[in-house]
Amino acid sequence: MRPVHVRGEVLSRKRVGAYHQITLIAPGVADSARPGQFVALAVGGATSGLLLRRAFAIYGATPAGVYGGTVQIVVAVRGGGTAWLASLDQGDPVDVVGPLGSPFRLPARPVSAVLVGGGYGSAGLFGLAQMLRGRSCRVDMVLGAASADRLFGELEAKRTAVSLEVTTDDGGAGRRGVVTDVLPEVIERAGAGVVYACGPMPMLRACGDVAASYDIPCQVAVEESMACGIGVCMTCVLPVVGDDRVTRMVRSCVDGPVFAADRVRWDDVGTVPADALGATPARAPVAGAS
Amino acid sequence: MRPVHVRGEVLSRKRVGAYHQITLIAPGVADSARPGQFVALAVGGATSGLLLRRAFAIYGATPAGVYGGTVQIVVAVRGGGTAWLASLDQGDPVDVVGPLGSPFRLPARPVSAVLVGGGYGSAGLFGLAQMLRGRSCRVDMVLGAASADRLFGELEAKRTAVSLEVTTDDGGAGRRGVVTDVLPEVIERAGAGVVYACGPMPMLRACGDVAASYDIPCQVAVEESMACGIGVCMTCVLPVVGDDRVTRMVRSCVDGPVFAADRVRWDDVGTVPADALGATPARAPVAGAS
Amino acid sequence: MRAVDFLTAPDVDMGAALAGRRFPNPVFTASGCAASGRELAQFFDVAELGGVVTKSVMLRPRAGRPTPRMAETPSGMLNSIGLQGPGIDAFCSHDLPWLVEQGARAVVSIAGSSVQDYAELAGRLAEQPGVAMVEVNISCPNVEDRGQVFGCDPGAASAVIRAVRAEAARGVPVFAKLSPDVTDIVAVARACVDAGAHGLSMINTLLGVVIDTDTLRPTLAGTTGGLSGPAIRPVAVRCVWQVHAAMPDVPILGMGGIATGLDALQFVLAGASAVSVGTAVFADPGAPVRVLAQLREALAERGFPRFSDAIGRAHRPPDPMPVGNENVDVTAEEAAEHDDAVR
Amino acid sequence: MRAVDFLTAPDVDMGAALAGRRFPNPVFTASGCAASGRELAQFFDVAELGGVVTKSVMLRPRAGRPTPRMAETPSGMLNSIGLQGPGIDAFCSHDLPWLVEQGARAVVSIAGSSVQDYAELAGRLAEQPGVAMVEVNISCPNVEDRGQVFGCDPGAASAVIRAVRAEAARGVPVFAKLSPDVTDIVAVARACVDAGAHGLSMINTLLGVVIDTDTLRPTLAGTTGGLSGPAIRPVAVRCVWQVHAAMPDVPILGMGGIATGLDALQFVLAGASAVSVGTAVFADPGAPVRVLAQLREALAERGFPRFSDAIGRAHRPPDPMPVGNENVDVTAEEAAEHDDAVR
Ligand SMILES: Cc1cc2nc3c(=O)[nH]c(=O)nc-3n(C[C@H](O)[C@H](O)[C@H](O)COP(=O)(O)OP(=O)(O)OC[C@H]3O[C@@H](n4cnc5c(N)ncnc54)[C@H](O)[C@@H]3O)c2cc1C
Ligand SMILES: Cc1cc2nc3c(=O)[nH]c(=O)nc-3n(C[C@H](O)[C@H](O)[C@H](O)COP(=O)(O)OP(=O)(O)OC[C@H]3O[C@@H](n4cnc5c(N)ncnc54)[C@H](O)[C@@H]3O)c2cc1C
Ligand SMILES: Cc1cc2nc3c(=O)[nH]c(=O)nc-3n(C[C@H](O)[C@H](O)[C@H](O)COP(=O)(O)O)c2cc1C
Ligand SMILES: Cc1cc2nc3c(=O)[nH]c(=O)nc-3n(C[C@H](O)[C@H](O)[C@H](O)COP(=O)(O)O)c2cc1C
Ligand code: FES
Ligand code: FES
Repeated sequence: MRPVHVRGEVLSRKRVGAYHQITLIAPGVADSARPGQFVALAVGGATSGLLLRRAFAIYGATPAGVYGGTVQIVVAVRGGGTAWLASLDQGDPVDVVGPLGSPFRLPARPVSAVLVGGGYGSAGLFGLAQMLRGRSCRVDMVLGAASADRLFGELEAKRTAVSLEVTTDDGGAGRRGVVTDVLPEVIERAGAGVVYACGPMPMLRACGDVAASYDIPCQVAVEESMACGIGVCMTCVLPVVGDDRVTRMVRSCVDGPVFAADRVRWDDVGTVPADALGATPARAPVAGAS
Repeated sequence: MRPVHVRGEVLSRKRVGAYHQITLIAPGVADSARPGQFVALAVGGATSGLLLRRAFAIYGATPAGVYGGTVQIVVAVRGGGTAWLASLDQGDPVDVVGPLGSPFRLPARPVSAVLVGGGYGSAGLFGLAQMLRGRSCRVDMVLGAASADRLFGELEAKRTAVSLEVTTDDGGAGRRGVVTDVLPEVIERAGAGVVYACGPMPMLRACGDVAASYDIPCQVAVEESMACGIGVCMTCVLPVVGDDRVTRMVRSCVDGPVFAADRVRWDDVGTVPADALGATPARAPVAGAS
Repeated sequence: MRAVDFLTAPDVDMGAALAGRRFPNPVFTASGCAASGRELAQFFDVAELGGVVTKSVMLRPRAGRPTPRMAETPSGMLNSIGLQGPGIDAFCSHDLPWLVEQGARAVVSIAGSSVQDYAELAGRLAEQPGVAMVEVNISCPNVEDRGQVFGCDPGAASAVIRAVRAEAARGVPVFAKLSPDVTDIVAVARACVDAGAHGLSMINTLLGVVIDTDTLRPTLAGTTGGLSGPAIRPVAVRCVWQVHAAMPDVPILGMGGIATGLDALQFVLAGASAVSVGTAVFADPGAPVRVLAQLREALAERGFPRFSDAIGRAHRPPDPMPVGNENVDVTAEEAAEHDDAVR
Repeated sequence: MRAVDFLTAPDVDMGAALAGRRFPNPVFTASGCAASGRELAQFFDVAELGGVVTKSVMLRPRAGRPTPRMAETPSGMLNSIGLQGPGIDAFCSHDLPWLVEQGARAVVSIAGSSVQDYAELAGRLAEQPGVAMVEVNISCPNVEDRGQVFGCDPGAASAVIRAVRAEAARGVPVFAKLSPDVTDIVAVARACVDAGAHGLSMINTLLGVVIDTDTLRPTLAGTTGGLSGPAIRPVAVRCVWQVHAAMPDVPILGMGGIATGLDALQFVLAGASAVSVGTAVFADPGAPVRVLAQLREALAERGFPRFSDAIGRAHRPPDPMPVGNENVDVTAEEAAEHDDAVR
């Protein structure tokens, strides 16, 4: 699972709804990639004023083959970096580091699993779905988005999952509402023993709550702003409770992005809880702060 | 001659020897462009960390036509900005400001003219050659470069000029040597009344010296590092003697790039001569320096 | 459907005031990045701007530094012009009247080698009609003798400002232009205000050096130069933030790396009452008018009916329901979260 | 044809010395940009570097600042981590031994809230084997109370260094890491050297603010952050230039925006005896080893048989004929021109 740093190349890029699905030739990245991990791409080319890499969940990974390994990602244009990625053509070089992060944990024994994806968040779930099925797990899926064009992978989900529920905020596709409106019935119908979720933070939290109400575990992949993506800078932290019940500010890039939903202190994300290890008393003067 | 600022587009790019010849669709730029002027291009695209425009002599300019006006330039790859330009494909956007700078001054009456181009410097001379011929001037050309691949426009020069002499430092094409080795004989053969030169600074100076020895005027287009290209920043100055015999630090972007060779104080380029208007006594303390 | 009048860019009142002097809008050029406006008039009408801040003028004509005077740096540039200019006489007979003729508001930047120089310059300008404001450049980072930088010492800065105020025309605001190259910019700002500055321009460039790895020598003939452009924007916004926090009633002309309307908005939210667009002009000669249009649009989108409502806004926790903004929904929870972040 | 042995990269002696301590080469990581080396070991052998400078460690475990802790800026970034870390005990039992085991040279950065803290930290480290050097972080720009910044006051800086020197192990160099956010960096540098610092690391980040134009509030939870990356490189090179000019015998560990071998060479020519690669690691996890290879190559191309020959080279006029360099031809005229530029 050691990440590699390679100069990759765009094999293809196509629009899928509001997104760009990009396949990158990136030898070595796919070899050890596991569901829930991500790649970090340099953006802007040689003259770029954008310093930091951009993180994208691995949607697909093909270790060998004619191209010596490819990875697929799904990109939503947000700012300058993603706009640049969305402008790439076949053959354009892309600098890739990956696979990064801790993958989803897999059930030790076959169990029924519900996979919940919000927006492009579903991209990170298809590799997981495949792997779960390979382990004889029943897989049901729930996809939600603001609008129909922001759903990703509906067709693939239909093929992959035993059942698929779709929700949109505006009712443009599937049921009007949010994923947690339908999650309880899917869990019940499937007799689910675990929930996996990937999408915006409020959705992850809500999925965790639903899973908790059924007393089943929920694994979530969070998306925190990252400077390095490899664990050296400490920008991507959030308060997570450890096995020892101690809250620590843990790095979502290496200790995550996958966490057990019931370990994340959702109320305190964006703060340092007073009881976190090493929390300084509020408003106390500190000597340095880098 | 008022410059315009347009979002242009690459119509074509092709390699010519060591250079890239690029035709840009840039409506309005060609309309008033005159020989010796230049365009300033933004480089690096939307995410660029390269702040400043790059200057390129106008090689060709077609005011009207299907594309609403095009300009041609010849680019030698030097650093990040020119490398970016050399990577552009047809249809790629390029932000253009031009035409900029003072053009070559034209003879009032028909006269025999020798045009001397060093490296890509010849690019700026073809428009001039055409205009001179249109005014019934005899045109002879001298092209020089370090090596054969760094010559530009040999064929076109052959078609355009009454005679063409070629020199290369390594003897790879034409005569081994530099342009001023052959300039005297060309001047004599042509009975030249004026010399125009475009190329590296030492060449311009040497051409000016040769012209002076024949007591004929020499117009040169200099290439000073420029931040703004439009006359507002004062980075591009060199010491030039005015009609009043006073030396001033003049802007090569608006007062040039074309100067009379005998007005440029070649020895003092890169310095502020002590007798220049406003020169501060050496090493005297000064209050501010922006 | 109910008819709703949404706030659009043309509705936004862009009027700006600096120390009582009113300007049609808050976007200015920056000293040394627009000469005296004439060259930019090829690209837009200079009267469309809040004002044109002219290149710092000295008592006598000045040839400036040798070349190279410029080095490009990542998202920035270093300059070492050495205050090349025509001197106050030529400026007053040639440049200033032209600006007045265009209907532009001339903000005249002055620079001197001694307190006396500054006083004389201010006196000369007091005789001239059409000076909308005086900007006192006490902060040149690329001087050859660092000890000579007025703006790096509260005492020297205050002496200059006092001398200028004594000579300047009544009713013409005097702004002190600060250098960021100081340990405590609030202290310098306070010294200037105490000495009579009506407001503060900030920031001037940061002192920098680039080494040419081919010649193995500094790239600039003058060794050091002033760093400007987007690279320095976070430092500039920080300076505006700190000074506005300390002296919320002192107007600030903010600058340093502004290239877009949203960049300008950062300065305004941090506490600037107006902004200057400097280095961005080199990349885009129309940058000042573009920034103005983008700022207007950005204010409309955020529900600010008046530009002035946005000044210093980032120092206050968000309103539970921002004025006139239909799109933003701030919950009590989010507001509390932001409150927490205020220190 | 005559056989000529051209100088190639493998020939260059990259050995570096900092205050008598020898390192195999002059390329280090930067504090806070490499954690304690473990994560980077996935990408390269940390023993290949001159040294690994660890994240500043404090006496006790520390959770740091709330998020957001980062904002990207043009060619740079702002960070406000708040010195999150495990504390000196965990560091000494967990991180330091790992580095020693790898055969890496551990440069331990320490940070405290009081002079006493620093002294205790230095004392703790004095007991540990395998500490190659101590870097004293007295220069944190993103403190909540600006008055608390030791590095912005020569007196406070010198008190810290004196205390550290009193406790530190003999033979282990102590470097003071300076902040650029001061009026006179030479004064702070001198105070540190007078107090016993064997050398100086510079620069730490510049204090900056970014305003989020959507929330209308500062982007960072802690409001201010430290600006790093190529954007600040000219400021960093200037600091190194000034301090080396004032104290040519004091070794400098230079940093600030180094992303390539030529960037590193700028620092060396300006006077650095070694360099740290910081933010560039975020863009390229292998940056330190790449920079090392590029620097070696650049030295060979320029005819430097020894890295140490390049230190401070930009302060001297070019040699009439650079040692071992076949490609550069400096005429007397050019040399004279360069001489002129020296002030
Ligand atoms: C683990 C992980 C997985 C992700 N997977 C995907 C994916 O599969 N598809 C997809 O479209 N996006 C994904 N994102 C979000 C994606 O990284 C951001 O949209 C992208 O960084 C924005 O870059 P920009 O230059 O377009 O936007 P800007 O807003 O201009 O970015 C400015 C800075 O903020 C950071 N940033 C901005 N938004 C985010 C964000 N949401 N998360 C993290 N950093 C951010 C950027 O990295 C950059 O440093 C993922 C993020 C993380 C952390
Ligand atoms: C009036 C004029 C006309 C020119 N015409 C041509 C032409 O027809 N064809 C051509 O190939 N080149 C021409 N040049 C030179 C061209 O502008 C530079 O090669 C180019 O700016 C280098 O950019 P870069 O990013 O590739 O190089 P870098 O070296 O990375 O550039 C760094 C900085 O230095 C400046 N700079 C570097 N070299 C020069 C130079 N020689 N002159 C001016 N500024 C420089 C750049 O503008 C930039 O700000 C001309 C320059 C001027 C001033
Ligand atoms: C080429 C150049 C010349 C400058 N000349 C002056 C000057 O004469 N007086 C002055 O007060 N500031 C001068 N400045 C500083 C700018 O006015 C401005 O404060 C600084 O560049 C930061 O803004 P910017 O990043 O938008 O350029 C100059 C800046 C540049 C780039
Ligand atoms: C995320 C981050 C954390 C940092 N933490 C520390 C620190 O703990 N101690 C310290 O002395 N410097 C710290 N620094 C400053 C760097 O060591 C370095 O001095 C600065 O970033 C300039 O170098 P660069 O541009 O190469 O990053 C930190 C910088 C960054 C970007
Ligand atoms: S992004 Fe740097 S530690 Fe996670
Ligand atoms: S390049 Fe700005 S004045 Fe000539």
